[in-house]
Amino acid sequence: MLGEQIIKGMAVTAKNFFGSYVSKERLTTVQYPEERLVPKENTRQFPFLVYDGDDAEKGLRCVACQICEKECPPQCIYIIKSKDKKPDYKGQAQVYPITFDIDISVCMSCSICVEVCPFESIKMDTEFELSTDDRFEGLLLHKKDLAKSNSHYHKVHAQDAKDSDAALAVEKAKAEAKAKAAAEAKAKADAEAKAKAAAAAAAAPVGAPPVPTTPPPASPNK
Amino acid sequence: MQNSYLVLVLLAVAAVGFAAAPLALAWLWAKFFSPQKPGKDKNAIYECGLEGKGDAWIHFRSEYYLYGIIFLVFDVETIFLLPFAVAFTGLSAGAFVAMIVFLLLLVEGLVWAWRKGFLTWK
Amino acid sequence: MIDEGLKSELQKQGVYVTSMQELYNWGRANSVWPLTFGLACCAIEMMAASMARFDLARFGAEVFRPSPRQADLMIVAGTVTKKMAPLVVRLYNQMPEPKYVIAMGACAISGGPFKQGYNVLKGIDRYLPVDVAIPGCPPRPEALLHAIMTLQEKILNQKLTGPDRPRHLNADVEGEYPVPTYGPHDLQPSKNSEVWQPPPIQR
Amino acid sequence: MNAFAAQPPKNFEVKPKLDRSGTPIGDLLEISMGPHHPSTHGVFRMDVVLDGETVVKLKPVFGYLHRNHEKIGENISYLSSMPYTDRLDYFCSMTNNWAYALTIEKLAGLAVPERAEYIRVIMAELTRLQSHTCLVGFFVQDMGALGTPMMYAFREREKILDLFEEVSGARMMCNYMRFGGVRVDVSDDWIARTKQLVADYCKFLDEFETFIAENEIVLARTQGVGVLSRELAISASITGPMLRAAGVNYDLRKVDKYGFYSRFNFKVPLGDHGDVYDRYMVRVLEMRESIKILDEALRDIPAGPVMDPKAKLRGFRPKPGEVYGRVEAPKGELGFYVISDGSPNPYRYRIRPPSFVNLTILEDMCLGHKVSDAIVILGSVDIVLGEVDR
Amino acid sequence: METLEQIKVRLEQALPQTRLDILPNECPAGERSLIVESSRAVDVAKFLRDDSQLRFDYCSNVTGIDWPEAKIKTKVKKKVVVEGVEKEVEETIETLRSGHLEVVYHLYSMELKHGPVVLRLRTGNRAEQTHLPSLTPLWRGAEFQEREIFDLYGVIFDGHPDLRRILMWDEFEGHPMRRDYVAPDDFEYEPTPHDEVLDAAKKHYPVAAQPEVKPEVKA
Repeated sequence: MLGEQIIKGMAVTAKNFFGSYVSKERLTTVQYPEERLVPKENTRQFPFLVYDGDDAEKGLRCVACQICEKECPPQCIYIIKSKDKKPDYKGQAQVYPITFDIDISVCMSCSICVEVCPFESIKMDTEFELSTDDRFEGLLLHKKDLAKSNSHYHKVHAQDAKDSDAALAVEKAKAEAKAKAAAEAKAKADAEAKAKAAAAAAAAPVGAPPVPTTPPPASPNK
Repeated sequence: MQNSYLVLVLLAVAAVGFAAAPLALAWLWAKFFSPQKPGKDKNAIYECGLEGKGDAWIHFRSEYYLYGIIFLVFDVETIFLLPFAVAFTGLSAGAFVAMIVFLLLLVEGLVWAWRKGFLTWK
Repeated sequence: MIDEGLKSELQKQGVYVTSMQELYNWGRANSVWPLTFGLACCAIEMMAASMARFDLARFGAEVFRPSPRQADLMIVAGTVTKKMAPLVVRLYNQMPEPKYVIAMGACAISGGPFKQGYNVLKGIDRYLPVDVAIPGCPPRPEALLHAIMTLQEKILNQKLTGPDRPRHLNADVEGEYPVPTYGPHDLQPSKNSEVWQPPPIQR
Repeated sequence: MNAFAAQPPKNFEVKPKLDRSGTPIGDLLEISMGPHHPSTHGVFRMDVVLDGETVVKLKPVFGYLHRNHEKIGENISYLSSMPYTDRLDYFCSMTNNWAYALTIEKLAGLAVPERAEYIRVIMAELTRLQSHTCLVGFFVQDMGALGTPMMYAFREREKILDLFEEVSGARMMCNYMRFGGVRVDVSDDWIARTKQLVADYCKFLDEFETFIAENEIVLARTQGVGVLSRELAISASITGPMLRAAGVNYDLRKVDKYGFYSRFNFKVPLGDHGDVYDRYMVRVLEMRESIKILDEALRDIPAGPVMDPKAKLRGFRPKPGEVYGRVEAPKGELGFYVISDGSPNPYRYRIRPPSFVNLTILEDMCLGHKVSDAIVILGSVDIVLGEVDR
Repeated sequence: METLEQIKVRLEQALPQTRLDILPNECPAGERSLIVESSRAVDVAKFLRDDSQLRFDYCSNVTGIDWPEAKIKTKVKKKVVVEGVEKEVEETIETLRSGHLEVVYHLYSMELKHGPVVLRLRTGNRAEQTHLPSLTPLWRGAEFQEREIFDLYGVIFDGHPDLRRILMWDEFEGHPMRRDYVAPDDFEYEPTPHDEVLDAAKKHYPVAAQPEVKPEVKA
């Protein structure tokens, strides 16, 4: 019969239509402003800078190494380093960025800056409601708009945040161990130098000048 | 005021007035508040974003004329269907049959055109 | 204008009072008809926004009109190349007033990731006045819904008379934006200085 | 045989109709189905000359989305080009990533762990599913079924995009593969949900086929339309479902045996008329084959690392040399030809786009058909402008 | 499939006085290519397509490459007798590579399903001798890709059915993919400039407030 397949096709539409009254699974609409989709674990929209503690200025992890600025495919990060240094989480004195701008009207949210950052200081946020009518100033995020606390990072990417904290903890432990080892080595070297000086003084009055052994150079500790 | 035609005239005036009032308002608004600004591009023919090339005043093929005629027949038919649909409940069986015959006559015209091959473009 | 106190007072008694401008803007805000203007990947997210899951129809904007004559919102979704720019401006000119432009995606705002290309226009706001800009590459469908909501607020508090009424309502302003022509390496003129006034940058 | 002249079908010749007095009774109408057209799948333009309703000449015009992908690729490092490959064919970002990663692994001789190869096959087949589903939605919409089939197609596509977003972080622009493996491992919960999705997909495909496969209007509009002969298909370097619809058995998954495709048994559907209906049916059957591959791949995916530990992320400088790597993308053979001169940026970075080459014979297929058939034929070629204009 | 050398030998037998040499390629995949002189290119291609054992009926990829004039430093290991002791010395010799455009064809066989033969055609120089024979009459698939090479690189293909610009607009002058093409200057608003974009954007800064240059020059 001529129209038979068309009617079968319409039957499918009818089944779907009446099915939506019965099975929840057919209702796929997400009523956006009221209902929202839960952002997934790895969702990435625009980068943000992580800072520890509560003060954004002091706790900022970023050390302005500009690796992300070089590696960013569309070149949308702009960093100016500071002259003076401030201690970072490992206690080492590190440079920090004076200005850290990201032009999110160019950023393609590809998260390569997150992969190449060795200091776990830039992560991807899941905030996407950023439509503005101010195209110039509204879409150029400066350091103060980018800096967000570590707790925000935990809220947004729970699993990643735990891994990154663990990595930082290991890093810190290694740094302390090295610092302690360096301190002991220095202390041992001083003790030896004093003992050598005392032995040299004792041997000198005998008159036979021993071969001038150069005192062991104090082990240079960085 | 047993002159019953006056009611019809009032009804006609009210109907026309009801339709014309928003149009008049819009026209007044446009005249005083939003001035006309015709431009070269605004009035150009829309050609998928390009400038129109060649003009549309060419000799069209005659097959279009046949499509036009068949469409016209069915267009007029729908005009007749309107009062039929409005007064459908109050109609007697005879009127209903007359209307169905009218419809079938036109459908018969379409079937003839279809079989004759007018609808397939040569 | 009507003061709010009286208005809410009346509303309690079930009497709704509004001004012609509010009614006009309310009607236009909730039935914005976009022009199907999909250029690249953002067009797919625009289509996904108009499909079942992120329903654009709930904002009155799901009728995508192919011809500019019946559209009043142009969503520039995708990279505007220099070969396409004159056509975008011509289509914008052919749309009836009052019309709005949403620059969807990084490419439409500033050339986005393809900024360093020789054939890519660094943002459609060099030739057209952009009302709402959505960053993202591509922005999520919800971001487009959020942009439509921002546009609706913008339409709602638009003044129809007085000094800051929309551009097309005062007579002495030119009705059309000049359509650029193709030059040997770039478009002539390379930008419309009346629309494109970037702030000075200290770098 | 004059290979490059477009051969109209046999019973077609451009002969203006003459009335009794011998003067032609209809001029040729020149229209441009221009860049801004609802059914050209993006900013693609066809300058069509019509004799009444019949297409007499059809010249495609490109370049409206030429975003200089290759010039930008020459100025940035190898890794930085990976997110740009998502924007080539923006329906199949995983396959584009795989093609680029495959090429650079061939160039630098990197090994890929087994689990990463399995994940790549799974992601590529999921991309093929959602790309063909979208194609069928657009294809039927070009024929006039506005809205409804697209709603069904995008409803299923959203489920697959959720899986991509969970793993790679973005719905469409996954940027998921690296040279020597994949960026993020896949959780078991994700694998379970993918198995569930693949199982439901058969039900959806049956529902979709009752819609379209035997629908009279679809049959009338597509059978015998846009016929492509075997010899012309091979000579015009057509690849992908269009080629297999013309009856040529050439599928890179079987020819090149890249990835672990040799471990899965799946068949390659072939058409025999080469018309628009065969192309549609070949794609639907390919979706069913992809479901078979996905079942097997998801069942025996091994545990293990997903990234080759030796692979360096930054400062990647392959030795000077050149390589051409290709992958069976849903639209055809997607190839990357990279010449490296030892510096961190490639010297020449060329993409062989399947849709761009498949359009070579669009005029041959459309000659003699009606304007509305030209739209359906363009829909069956399945072009994506990001890849055509690069 | 035969190795490239066997194909070369059979080609030389079939077409006597053609100059063919093989370009080495050190990367692991090692696809070496066959450099063909442009005058005999069509015959070589026809042979590759119609020969019964080869049947290269599928021209997959046609690529244009721009090699500007450059000095190439090649490290050559030479045995040098130094004070009676024979020592191997690495010594870089400077060869000047003349600028030329190159078109590379990747040919496959759909019938016999075997791998790529890479043909390379080179033009005289980059200025006026940029004519090459078009292989579109042999493989219809090369038509659009050759038009793209004409548009972006400026190689004029003789025998091509309709050689027009395909990607750029018709009024465009010059060939943008060449390495010495200078893009037009539209850098008015560059919030995140680097290296050459910074220099280009600096011209648009307001003259009065000329900021101090970024503290250090980046690598």
